[in-house]
Amino acid sequence: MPYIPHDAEETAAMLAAVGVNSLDALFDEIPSSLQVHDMVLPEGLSEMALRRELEGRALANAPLVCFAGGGAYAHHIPAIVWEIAARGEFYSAYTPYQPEASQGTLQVLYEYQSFITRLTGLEVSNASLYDGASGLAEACLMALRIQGSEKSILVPENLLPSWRSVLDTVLGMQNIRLQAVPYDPNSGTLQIPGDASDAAALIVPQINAFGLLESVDKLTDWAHAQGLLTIAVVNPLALAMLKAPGDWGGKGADMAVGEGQPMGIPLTGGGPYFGFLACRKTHVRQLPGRLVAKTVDAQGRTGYCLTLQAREQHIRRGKATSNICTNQGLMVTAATIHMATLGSHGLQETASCCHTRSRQLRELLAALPGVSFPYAGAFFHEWVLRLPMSATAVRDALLGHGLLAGIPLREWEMGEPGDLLVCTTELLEEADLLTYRDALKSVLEAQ
Amino acid sequence: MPYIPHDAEETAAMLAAVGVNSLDALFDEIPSSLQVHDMVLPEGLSEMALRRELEGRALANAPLVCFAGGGAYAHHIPAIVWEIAARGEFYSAYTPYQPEASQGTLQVLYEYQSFITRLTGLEVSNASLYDGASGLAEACLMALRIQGSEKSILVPENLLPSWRSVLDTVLGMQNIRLQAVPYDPNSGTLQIPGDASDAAALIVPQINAFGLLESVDKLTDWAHAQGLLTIAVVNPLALAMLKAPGDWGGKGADMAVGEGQPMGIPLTGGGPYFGFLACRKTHVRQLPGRLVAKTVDAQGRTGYCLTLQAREQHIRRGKATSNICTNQGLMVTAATIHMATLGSHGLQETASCCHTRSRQLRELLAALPGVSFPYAGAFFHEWVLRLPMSATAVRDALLGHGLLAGIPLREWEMGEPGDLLVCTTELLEEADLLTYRDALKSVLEAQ
Amino acid sequence: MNPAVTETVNDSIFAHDHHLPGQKLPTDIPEDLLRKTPLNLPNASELDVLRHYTRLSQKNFSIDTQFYPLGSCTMKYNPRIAHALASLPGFARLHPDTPAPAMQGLLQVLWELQEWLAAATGMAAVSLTPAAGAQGELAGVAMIRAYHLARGDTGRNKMLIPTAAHGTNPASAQMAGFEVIEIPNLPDGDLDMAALDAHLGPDVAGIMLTNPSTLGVFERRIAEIARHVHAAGGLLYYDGANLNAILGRVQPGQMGFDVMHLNLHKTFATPHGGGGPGAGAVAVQERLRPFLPLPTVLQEPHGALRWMSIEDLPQSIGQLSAHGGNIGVLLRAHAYLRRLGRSGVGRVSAYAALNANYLLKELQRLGYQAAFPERRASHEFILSVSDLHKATGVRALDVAKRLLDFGIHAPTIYFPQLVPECLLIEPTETESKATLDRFVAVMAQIRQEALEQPELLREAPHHLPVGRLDEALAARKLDVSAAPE
Amino acid sequence: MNPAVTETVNDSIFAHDHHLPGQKLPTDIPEDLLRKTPLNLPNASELDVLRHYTRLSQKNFSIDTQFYPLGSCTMKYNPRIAHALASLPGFARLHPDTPAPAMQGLLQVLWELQEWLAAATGMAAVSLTPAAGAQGELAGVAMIRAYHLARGDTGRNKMLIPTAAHGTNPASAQMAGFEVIEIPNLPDGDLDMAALDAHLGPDVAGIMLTNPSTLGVFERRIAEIARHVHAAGGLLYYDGANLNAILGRVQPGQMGFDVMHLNLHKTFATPHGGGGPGAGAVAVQERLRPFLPLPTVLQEPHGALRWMSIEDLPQSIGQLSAHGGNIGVLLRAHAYLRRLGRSGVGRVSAYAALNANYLLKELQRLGYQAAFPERRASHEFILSVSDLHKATGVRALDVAKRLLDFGIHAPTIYFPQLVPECLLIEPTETESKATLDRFVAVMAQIRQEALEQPELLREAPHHLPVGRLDEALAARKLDVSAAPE
Repeated sequence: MPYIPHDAEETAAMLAAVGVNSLDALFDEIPSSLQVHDMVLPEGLSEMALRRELEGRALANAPLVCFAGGGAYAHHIPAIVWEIAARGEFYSAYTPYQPEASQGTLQVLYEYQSFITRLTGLEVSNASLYDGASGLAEACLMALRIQGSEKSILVPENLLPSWRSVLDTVLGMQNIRLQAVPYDPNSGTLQIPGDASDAAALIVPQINAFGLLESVDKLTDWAHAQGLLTIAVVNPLALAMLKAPGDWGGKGADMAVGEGQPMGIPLTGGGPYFGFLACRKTHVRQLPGRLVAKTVDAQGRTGYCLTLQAREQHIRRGKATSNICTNQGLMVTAATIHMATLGSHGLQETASCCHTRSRQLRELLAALPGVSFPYAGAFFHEWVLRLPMSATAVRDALLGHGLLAGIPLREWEMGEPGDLLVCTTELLEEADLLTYRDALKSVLEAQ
Repeated sequence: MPYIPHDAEETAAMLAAVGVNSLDALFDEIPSSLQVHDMVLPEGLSEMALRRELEGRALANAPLVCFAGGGAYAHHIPAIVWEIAARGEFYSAYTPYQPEASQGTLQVLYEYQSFITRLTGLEVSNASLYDGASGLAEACLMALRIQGSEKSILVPENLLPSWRSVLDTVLGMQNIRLQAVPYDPNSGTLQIPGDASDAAALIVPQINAFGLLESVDKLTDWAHAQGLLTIAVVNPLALAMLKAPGDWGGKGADMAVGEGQPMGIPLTGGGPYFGFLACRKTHVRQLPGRLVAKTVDAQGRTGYCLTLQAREQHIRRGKATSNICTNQGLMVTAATIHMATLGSHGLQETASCCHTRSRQLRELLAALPGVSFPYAGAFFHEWVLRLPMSATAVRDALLGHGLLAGIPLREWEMGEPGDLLVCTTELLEEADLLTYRDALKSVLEAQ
Repeated sequence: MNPAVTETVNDSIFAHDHHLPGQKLPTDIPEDLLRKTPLNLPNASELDVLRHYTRLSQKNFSIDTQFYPLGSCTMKYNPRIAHALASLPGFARLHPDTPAPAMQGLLQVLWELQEWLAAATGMAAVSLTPAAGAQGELAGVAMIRAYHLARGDTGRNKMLIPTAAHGTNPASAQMAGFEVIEIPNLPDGDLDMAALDAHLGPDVAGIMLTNPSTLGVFERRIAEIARHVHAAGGLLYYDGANLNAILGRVQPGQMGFDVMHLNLHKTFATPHGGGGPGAGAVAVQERLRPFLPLPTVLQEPHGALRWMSIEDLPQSIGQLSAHGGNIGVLLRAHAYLRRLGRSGVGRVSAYAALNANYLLKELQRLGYQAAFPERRASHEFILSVSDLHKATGVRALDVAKRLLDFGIHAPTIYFPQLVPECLLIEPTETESKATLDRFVAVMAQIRQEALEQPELLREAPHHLPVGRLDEALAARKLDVSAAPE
Repeated sequence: MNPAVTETVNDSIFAHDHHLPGQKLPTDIPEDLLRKTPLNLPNASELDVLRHYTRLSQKNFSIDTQFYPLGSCTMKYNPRIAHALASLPGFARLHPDTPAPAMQGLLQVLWELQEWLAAATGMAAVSLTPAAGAQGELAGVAMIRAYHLARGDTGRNKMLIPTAAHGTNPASAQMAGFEVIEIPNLPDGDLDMAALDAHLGPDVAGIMLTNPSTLGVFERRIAEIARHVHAAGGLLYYDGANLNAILGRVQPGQMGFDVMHLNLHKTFATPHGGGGPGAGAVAVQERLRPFLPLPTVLQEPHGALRWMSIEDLPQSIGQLSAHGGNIGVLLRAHAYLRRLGRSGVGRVSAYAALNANYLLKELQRLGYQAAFPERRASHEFILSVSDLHKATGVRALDVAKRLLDFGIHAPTIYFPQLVPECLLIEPTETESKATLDRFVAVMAQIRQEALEQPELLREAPHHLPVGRLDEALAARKLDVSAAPE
């Protein structure tokens, strides 16, 4: 019996100790009318057969050199990261409700919080949310609690559309209004919003959905002048190069939220990733999710424990700052090890390489006839390429060359039919850029 | 600097503490004429680039469904085996010379020794040798020590030829004579040797190079009647089904040696595997290699330590039972976990499945025109197929069908040109057998 | 012994020497967008990082190293094969925006998992996207909300929830815009039907229940409850936290539930990872199918698989995260289910119940008091140590901390809140009798210690890396991140 | 806490439920060849097996968890990427009898490693097949034997070996059929040239040396030694155990050695695995190339790679194991070398020497006595605690055991035997200054403890899973396997 240790003899002895004569008898309080008759599940496989079947499924996903980004990025993950994170002691532990028996996980979370505060330039980080998009929804709810209710949120139209969808879902349940902040169609970057009445906060995406960098200082200062909070949406790897939200404008952003996936988390078709959320210390009691603090035991030894649990659902129930319970602990463990392994220097070098590659590829493609770049502004590692034919058709054709060429913006209902969002990371070698150029050239010529 | 933690500042501080002003100065006792000028090595790669390069090399080895055996066998290895064996605490520990700090490794080795004694039916097992073949050479030297010098060894001609080569190398250095024991060309199994004068021991391979089972009782009894020791050469997985060497004949074999690879060790092109060697307790002081014993500390707590180290080179130097020092510790750790995971039932079921598959394939192939089976005797999971054309040509043609069809006996300078040694294990599903049959049929028909 | 890595900064070398190839262009990003504050993360060697986190790991209790009978959390064995398979490059390197034809292998896995979960729960349709149980609850109650609104039934703004429910239930209902009404339990553990009936009405959207309840007993009148709620126009939500108790034996769909979530990280053996990631798939009856959260996987008539979009499901409550959910967790749950198969699934609840009832009997034999002594335990049960507390001052907390000294994780304590000084114990089906017997022996010793030297318990744990931590100090002098040097 | 698995047999279930598919035929193997004695291995659950061995692992010291300055063993960091790459299915599932065209990827790796090791050692050719250092030594001295015999020089049956050499040297020479002659060292650590010259003659096959020697100092007159030995018709064997001291800086080939082995599990950072597997590649000058052990990898003129056979190398000493050697270890060494590259290789010896000399100076500052105070340390050095022993009765063994209490593995003790009460300390280049400084602080405390409370050391260790074990009892009442129940 897979994963069940009892043999017949042991089962009999235990049934006797309970005082029943069959396993079925243990369910004698359940009305027989409710017992299952048919349940269409396949029969079990041995581990060996399971491995063969799933290896076949894995091979049925085409291995592609990845030029797609859009919120999920292909990066190198040092071998030690998951080697350690997947150790049974981390992998199979529960939420650290008994701190004395969970100092490993707790210290890791404390270090994670420290690393996030240093990346974002803010004072407090929680111990993770589900992903960047749901994290942004939590940040909006937090801003509304801080500002008092009956308010709306200013949401840029160049926020990643999947993130906007999540805001619609979560904030829509509480009838919170989302006011669109339009972008300049020529530059692709945000215009200063006209009206801020009724709004609790302005979301500022640095990087936006076109891969462009925004004038974060100006936007932050405007928001503060209007009495709004600023919620920075950031890529943690880019923060090794870009200004920390805590330094935006005169007073700094109030919250920073983002998708943690670039920090050591494999792509895995879309998850599990993790959302990070950092804020000012003054707002810590409105922060959703778990928080770890350093403390001492009776002998004065340093230890770590969960803190301010009165914010959370298992204590506060319906009045909690969020319903979140299980978060993304193991992902954060990996991310912490990843950040510690690379260190400041490694993260900076990686960010710089991503940026360099992006400029190199753009230069290479600029030489192809018929292609253009609709937006001229600064970018980190992702930009829009405008093709003289359907971007979807080009993307599909390049699959045959072993390339995932990018994301057609029309799949997001944005941009022109020829717009393809192209991303480069440090994983790409110069030869890959040339392959991309040549393959694209041949597809365009075959048209 | 990969894997070196010192920065420039730290390096300078340490040089100052030593009292020199450069790293070069640390080598001032070495004549400058000996210092290297040129050394043609490539420049280093980042971990990322290294991974890409080596993944490419791994893909340059064709993935083949494996019907080859000949001393190395494709088996399923449960996921937990290497997950645990590769934990840093096992993976990066040294030989357990400080037992108090090595109880993990030591208890594993004690359990390993226990498992091997149960498989072989002998009383003592060492903690491993390099591989089966070199283990057999050590067993021969051990037999010669037990019997007194000036003796020879009786070596069957149907022993795996690579094993015979190792005996030639190792025993040849000490001018020990290897007397060939011929096999019956019709049955493929051993004839009772004619002459035993001057011999210390008879080697009995159960299974032999043709995959056939020998009459081990008769051979063992004959050897004992001649005053020889019997050295059993066995496959540990087959021992789940076949008679244990300790039960061979009236008195049992005196030593059992074998290749441990089928017990959870990946094929990896030929190694690292491990050799096991078991013997009677009376001969323990002639045993080569490490041995772990159970003992107690001052408080009476059970603990484990290396024992009888006076047999070994680090104590006994030139008079040791062998020069072996580093053995195959990690392989034995994996094998122990493998055996504990499968247990008696799992090993028996695996052995039975290997055997069944072998019979099924033989039946399928028997229906093909022109093929035959030169040997009719009992086998475990491997047998000789006689083809109407070059076995090497067939083997090469079947690579194109994704199959490693077996080992042409002519590569071993045995058998007929059409003889192919074919092995099946539990990894093969019935569909694989049909694929083999159909692919072979098409190759034979295309001839 | 292990200073935090943040305290051992070694500033001038690369831990991970990328040697990134290629020309470094001077950046063209405007100066005012570049980082100002130096990034102050440690630059330690790979060995120092490895050693630090390896040693930290050893300070954790985990299923792989300790018995972990944490009630309501279903800490069962997490098969390692599931981790190995989910980590295959063909899955791990797959970008979420890969077109469907290039990811049929993954979609096949997810499609099967949807089908199997529907079969296991007796429901019509499944969406795998919720990232955890609480997000599943949110999706579930949002579907109930959407259902009523779609029918023009706009006055249903109340959600009924038993007093003893998991905290996420009221929190999720609240987050979905509902007012929460608590329904008490009777002394025998079953729901107070009279209280339920008193609250049912045209303003009630539904009720959230788990069965077996958080009291560790099966809600025997579930069919009657379903009839009453449905008659009043409400829907029934099933909190899947306790599904391990009935897996393969009773289906929520058959009990009358309309919508539910499954905690794949409990019942389906995916790892808890020190606090996640989980996966909180939702399953619904046919009438709620139009409201399922996106994305889910659709099989086209010709067999090809693709993600469903809002065009396919225009009434969907929408998207809960940026991509498809915690795919890696779903891969693990799929592997577990595929390994178990129909008969394995049936054994889960049978042996979970056997282990729980055996343990309950053995602990009662020692003198421990069951909260519901007349009832059969489900997969877990509640003890109260009120008697010990009165006799010796020893509290449930002290018993819990003392267990840690014996290398056993503490049960859940002080939940459900209505049982004083309670321990909620869930052994799970993957523990052997030998492990349970050792737990019983330790509990016997602890009971004796409580009577003879209660201070030993009150000062426990004694043998862990730290003693009982000052949690009040932690909240008062809030130190939640290490200041950069 | 952890009874041996052999003591917790659970007899009637499958830990690993194969559910092997297909028809089970009744066996056709004759009854008298089938197993008689029941196979009595434990049948425990997968969780119980996992938990047992995971907890056992936590009882080990290892590089990944502790500083491990074990002299002569080069316990450096074993990069995890090497393990990940060697475990790729393209390597791990490769059958050794795969035809060369279907294994060019592996052969390419091995070919490059041969070339790189030749370059790093200043030798002409390499065979990777020896499974460990001792097997490399055996191959090496066998090649010396074969060389003399091939020239008809049949009287050379003696091998010269320094008294302080590693035990494997005489054992290997003996196993290859040589008589061993010991050559003493001078008080300054260098070899006694007069003694050497006295033994050189037509019966001497060669000399086995390591440089730096086992005394932790560089043999300064190595060029002179080589001249003398060669002039007498002998060959020089280099024991690569100490190669880490000179890697990238001095080549054995340039020092005059004719043949050598490399311990890839020391210098090239492959794991020790609790006692192996290692890899003991041999490298030779041109004149010994015909005698290399088989197989090695050959590059054909058109670039294809294949294994060499006895037809290619008819004078080969032969095969040492059934297949190509410890390929998985070779893959790891290749990855390490490829990662380091030319400049990384040069840094290995530089920082190994820096760490050793720094540690020596700091420990001398505390009052510890160096065995060769006038000499520069190589990558390791010897302390003698004879002074402490005289003053307090504390022995090197006691210092070693006490170090364990501080979470530091003991250095090698009582080797080389000619230095009384010695500790042989090798920090390796992968340890940080912070780690060395902590070791110094602990050694300071231990020195003080030795003077003030020597019994604390004599009874150490105090904080490990077991105290000092009764090794005499172990040998006397030999219990080397658990009896079946």
